[in-house]
Amino acid sequence: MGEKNPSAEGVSLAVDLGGVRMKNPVNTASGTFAFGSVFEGFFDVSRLGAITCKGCSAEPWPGNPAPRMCEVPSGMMNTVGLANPGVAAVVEQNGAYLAGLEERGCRVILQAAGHSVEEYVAAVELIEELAPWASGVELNISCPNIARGGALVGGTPESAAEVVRAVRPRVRRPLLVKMAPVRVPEVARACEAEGADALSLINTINGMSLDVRTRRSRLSRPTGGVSGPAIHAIAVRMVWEAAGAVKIPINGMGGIATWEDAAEMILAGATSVTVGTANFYDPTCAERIVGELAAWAAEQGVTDINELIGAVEC
Amino acid sequence: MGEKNPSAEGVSLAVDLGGVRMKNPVNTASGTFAFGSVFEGFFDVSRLGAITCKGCSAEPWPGNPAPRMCEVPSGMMNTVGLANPGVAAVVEQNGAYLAGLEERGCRVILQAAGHSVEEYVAAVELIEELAPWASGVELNISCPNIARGGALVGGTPESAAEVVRAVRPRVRRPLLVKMAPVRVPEVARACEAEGADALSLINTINGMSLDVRTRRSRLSRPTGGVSGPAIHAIAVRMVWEAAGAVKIPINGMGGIATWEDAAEMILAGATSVTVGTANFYDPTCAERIVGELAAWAAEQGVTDINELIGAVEC
Amino acid sequence: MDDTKTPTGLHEVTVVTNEPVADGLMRVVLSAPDLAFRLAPGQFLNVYVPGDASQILRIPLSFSRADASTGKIEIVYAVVGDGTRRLSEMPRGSVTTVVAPCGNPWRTSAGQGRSVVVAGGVGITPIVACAGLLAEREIAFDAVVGAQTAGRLWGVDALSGLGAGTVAVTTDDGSAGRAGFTTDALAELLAAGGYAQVYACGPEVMMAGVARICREAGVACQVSMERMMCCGFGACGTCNVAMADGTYQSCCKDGPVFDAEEVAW
Amino acid sequence: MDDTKTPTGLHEVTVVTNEPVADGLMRVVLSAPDLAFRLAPGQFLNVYVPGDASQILRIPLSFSRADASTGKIEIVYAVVGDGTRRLSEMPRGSVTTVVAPCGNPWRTSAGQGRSVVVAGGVGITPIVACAGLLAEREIAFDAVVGAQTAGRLWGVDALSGLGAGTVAVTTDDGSAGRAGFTTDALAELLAAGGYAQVYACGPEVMMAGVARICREAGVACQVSMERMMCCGFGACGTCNVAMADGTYQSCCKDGPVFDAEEVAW
Ligand SMILES: Cc1cc2nc3c(=O)[nH]c(=O)nc-3n(C[C@H](O)[C@H](O)[C@H](O)COP(=O)(O)OP(=O)(O)OC[C@H]3O[C@@H](n4cnc5c(N)ncnc54)[C@H](O)[C@@H]3O)c2cc1C
Ligand SMILES: Cc1cc2nc3c(=O)[nH]c(=O)nc-3n(C[C@H](O)[C@H](O)[C@H](O)COP(=O)(O)OP(=O)(O)OC[C@H]3O[C@@H](n4cnc5c(N)ncnc54)[C@H](O)[C@@H]3O)c2cc1C
Ligand SMILES: Cc1cc2nc3c(=O)[nH]c(=O)nc-3n(C[C@H](O)[C@H](O)[C@H](O)COP(=O)(O)O)c2cc1C
Ligand SMILES: Cc1cc2nc3c(=O)[nH]c(=O)nc-3n(C[C@H](O)[C@H](O)[C@H](O)COP(=O)(O)O)c2cc1C
Ligand code: FES
Ligand code: FES
Repeated sequence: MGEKNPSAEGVSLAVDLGGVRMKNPVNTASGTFAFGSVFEGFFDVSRLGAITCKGCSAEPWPGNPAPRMCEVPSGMMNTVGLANPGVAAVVEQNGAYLAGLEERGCRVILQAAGHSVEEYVAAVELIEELAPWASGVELNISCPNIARGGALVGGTPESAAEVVRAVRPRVRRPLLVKMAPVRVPEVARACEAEGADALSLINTINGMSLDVRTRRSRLSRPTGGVSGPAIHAIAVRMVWEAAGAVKIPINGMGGIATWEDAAEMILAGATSVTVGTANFYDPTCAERIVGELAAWAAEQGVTDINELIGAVEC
Repeated sequence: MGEKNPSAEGVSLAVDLGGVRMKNPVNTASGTFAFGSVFEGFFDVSRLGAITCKGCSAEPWPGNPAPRMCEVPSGMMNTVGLANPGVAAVVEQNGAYLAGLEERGCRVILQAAGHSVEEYVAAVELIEELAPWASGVELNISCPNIARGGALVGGTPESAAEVVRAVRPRVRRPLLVKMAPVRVPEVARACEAEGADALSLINTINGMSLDVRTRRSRLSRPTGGVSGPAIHAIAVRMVWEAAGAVKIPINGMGGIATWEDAAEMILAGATSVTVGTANFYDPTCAERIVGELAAWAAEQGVTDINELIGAVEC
Repeated sequence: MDDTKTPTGLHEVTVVTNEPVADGLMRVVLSAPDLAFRLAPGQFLNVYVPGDASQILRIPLSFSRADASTGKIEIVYAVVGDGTRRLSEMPRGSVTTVVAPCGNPWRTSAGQGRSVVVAGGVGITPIVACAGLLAEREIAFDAVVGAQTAGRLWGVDALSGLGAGTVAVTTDDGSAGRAGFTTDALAELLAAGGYAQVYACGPEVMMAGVARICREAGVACQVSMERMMCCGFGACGTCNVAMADGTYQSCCKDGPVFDAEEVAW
Repeated sequence: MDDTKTPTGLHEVTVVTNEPVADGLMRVVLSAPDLAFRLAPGQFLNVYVPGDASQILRIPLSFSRADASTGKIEIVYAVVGDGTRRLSEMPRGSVTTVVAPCGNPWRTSAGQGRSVVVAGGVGITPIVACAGLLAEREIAFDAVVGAQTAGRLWGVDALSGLGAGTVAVTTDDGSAGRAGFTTDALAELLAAGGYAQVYACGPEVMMAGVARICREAGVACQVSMERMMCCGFGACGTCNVAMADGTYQSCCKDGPVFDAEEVAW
């Protein structure tokens, strides 16, 4: 127990995620929080520092057939396939709620997805035009590049740099880049060099789960993305590597389900901590973590949570 | 239930792992089975197709201080640091038992570790000289290269190729390469091109676990290797990628604890299936899986387990 | 957001009874005074089963009865895997949480004509709820209940008790009722004529058959669909159902009750 | 392989009783007729606690008694985390497996002079086993038992019952015995002279103190060490203890009992 500041109320929780000014470090992960409103029955969503919306593209994408999910030990796998109705429909259906959420003090980050540099550009241009109220834009570079035979856009420093370079001048707000969990330090440096304001990581780790009786994938695709507590230790390591490789802030995620998980991410170097899969099974946990992080900071004897970012001693 | 061959007894389980002729596909993972003898109190070790011994180096290595392990959800992390008494002491202490195990029909694979190309060469030369009875040599390229600032020897196709190229001419027996879980298809192809007879994967995935009260790593090093069920789906995917990238056989491992886990690996393309962390908590599972795989093969209606290798339908 | 519905929230529930009702079938009664009155027949709950942290997700389960006056919710469920096995071991007094209400209820309309409810296997659970709704709205109905074998059959008494006209029973092996499928029995009923609506829940292949029979007979049909689910309230996008118009809808938010005509079977 | 020892194997055990003996301390008695007679005081078991597949590893636990004639094994353990909490909830009749015997026993020699056993906290478990061994070999001994506070104290009666001469009790807060540490009490005992051997188990900092006091007093000392462990039988290499000669030894295979002189404190 820290002596200096025994009361959680006295701790300043505000963080600056590359220009996205969050009143506390707790964010939600793209694709795990829809567009926020479905969580209002669980808690006052405006209590969060930010929410990140489901990735959306210029045109609607149907996504993959069912089954889109299966369970793995301490985690799950999904192959939603970035299903979304397109930026225009997203804004039409959710714009009023999301603009209101910004007014209620919770930052809204919209995520752009694409299968090619052109599609990313088209998506961010639509977001810039239709959603001026959003505080930040996140570029999901874990999408397959169709022109390159499905290789991950964010799979190499070169391909990551290419898309960030094309998108950066079109986004007048803070630009976050959501990285795939591969070649982390190299890709992180490439994104920083092209002007990313912050890095979000990790996205799901590609996995495969087979039904040994039917000899088929448990999903409608051969592979899917693993998320949840199973990947947490890997995610903390990647956040730590990224934080060591770049100067821009890190939006840390991967298997965060408790305040300890979130605190680990902060110690490893994350400026914001983002709840993903846990929203599905413990839908009130993101809000709970806000208060628990304050208590932890007080216990650690700091008055500002920023003092704990990257404060691992090793 | 397959009709063709309802009896597990009729199924041929023998597999050829790049020249290591195993009577059944079940192997044990380096560093999780010591040198075999400590498992004789649990079951007749010669029932296994092969065992892979703890990695050893030309000179003794003390390894890392305690604590060397911690638990993570559905898995564990270790930072043993390749502690070993050196090839000569390993052979002196275990040679008689291991040569006897070969005679009892279980293939013995010795593993060589190093921090530089020279150290790998020295280790395999000692193994060639002192342990002629072993059926195969596995090269663990997941070690840090001290000369390259600790970058993984197997972290890039180029550095992996370099060490395999240097070692290959010195090993007159089947040479397996134990890959790190990074850039799998590229590194796999590089190892194959340099003459590896088989690929073993995956090694542990680097992770980080912090005590948020002390702000320190739970291990004596900042990071450690995650193993166990938590990484299984990721491992199956990597085995599937490797099997698609090369023609040489794959020794598949990562979170195998049940026959279903092993069967998944076989369907994904593994010729042999290797039990690691599960040996610690379920020390009889490797032997149990031998019989259970035979029953599965019979149920699948095949008479030879080789028909199921890579037989995933997707 | 559809503001007319109770938003999905987190509710504490207590196990009142949890006992077998047939081979591999259990009935759990939960006490949930702040929830029971919010549930409409056809909706479902996403139930947390504590104990094994390696299974992170909740278990989606329909209910057969939700009694606003007693605050009790009855769920009949099949023990098929580890999660439902652990649920079956929760003793009286165990406390857990459910995410609810999830999804949309069965849709009946005032003055609706005679209906048929069709249940296959554990599809019986929301079908009993549907029968309760029909009874409450004084809509006459008959029932078809199918199971693999007599020992796994449950719900005939419940449906009779709710006022079903006839309850036709089918089993795959003929060990109870007639040997055959629910679809055979339904086809015969509809052939007699006079039905306005069919409600069905069971294996997808059964519901596809029911949908076809209803289309051919010109009778409206609603089905309650299942999908592998993470959240149950529209957050994850994993529960997609392919629609006849080529789009996907979400089983948990747009369903689980769909008009059979709209589904791509 | 040391062929004189029973090799470590897998044994089925059944819970006979499992009950609190002090604040946060439980005693479980296991029935294991094929194992109890193979255990020597100072060895340990690696216990599987079923239920939560997210915790994959077994829990290493010493025993306080192993009775060959009844086939019973007694373990006193502290509830410190999820694994031990789940162990504390295993009712009479639960069946599980243990990996055992693990490690090496306390070493006594025939005709050995008067000894002292020193237990800190839950270190009492192997110390009671040690006292049993001394009693059996008719070696006279005194005891020092320490706990944080009176409510967490256990083992005084057990040690007296085994024939301890004096049992000095210390608690951190003075709520039982004298306020202070076991090391203080031990130093006083040894100052009186006449002791041949000390056996200690407790927090590492306590054992380091015991080792220092013994060295200064010129009395032989054995300690039972703890490490985070995966396997308990030499398969994983994670349980290393730093030795005074600069090498590492394995806590599970070479220990857990070490000569205090050989450990790098
Ligand atoms: C809206 C909805 C309502 C449901 N209502 C009921 C009900 O009232 N009574 C009842 O017994 N069951 C119901 N189910 C199915 C129930 O959710 C699954 O049986 C349960 O999740 C299985 O969990 P498990 O851990 O025991 O099995 P697992 O080990 O997870 O799986 C065992 C088997 O069940 C199948 N299964 C798993 N999850 C689902 C799922 N979500 N939908 C369909 N099949 C699944 C698996 O494919 C597998 O074959 C419903 C499902 C949905 C989506
Ligand atoms: C050879 C040996 C003999 C032991 N004998 C006993 C005994 O007789 N009675 C008893 O109560 N305990 C004994 N322990 C300690 C016991 O193993 C741990 O308390 C137990 O594993 C904690 O499990 P958990 O899941 O409840 O706690 P966790 O949630 O895993 O951890 C809770 C706390 O316990 C500590 N801990 C976890 N594992 C160990 C470990 N292996 N050694 C030391 N500390 C650990 C952790 O660092 C943490 O602070 C022994 C340990 C060893 C190595
Ligand atoms: C069902 C599902 C859908 C997801 N959709 C997206 C997405 O649209 N865009 C994206 O960048 N990440 C997506 N993710 C990844 C998460 O945002 C997050 O990076 C990942 O799940 C790791 O965090 P977690 O372990 O806390 O879930 C999705 C994850 C899940 C489980
Ligand atoms: C304690 C421990 C020590 C290990 N030592 C080695 C080693 O010396 N050489 C090696 O190639 N892999 C080593 N590994 C990795 C395993 O061989 C295996 O590749 C990995 O653990 C994944 O399989 P699993 O999930 O079944 O354990 C070690 C793993 C563990 C847990
Ligand atoms: S289950 Fe999550 S959206 Fe339907
Ligand atoms: S615990 Fe595995 S070697 Fe000691």
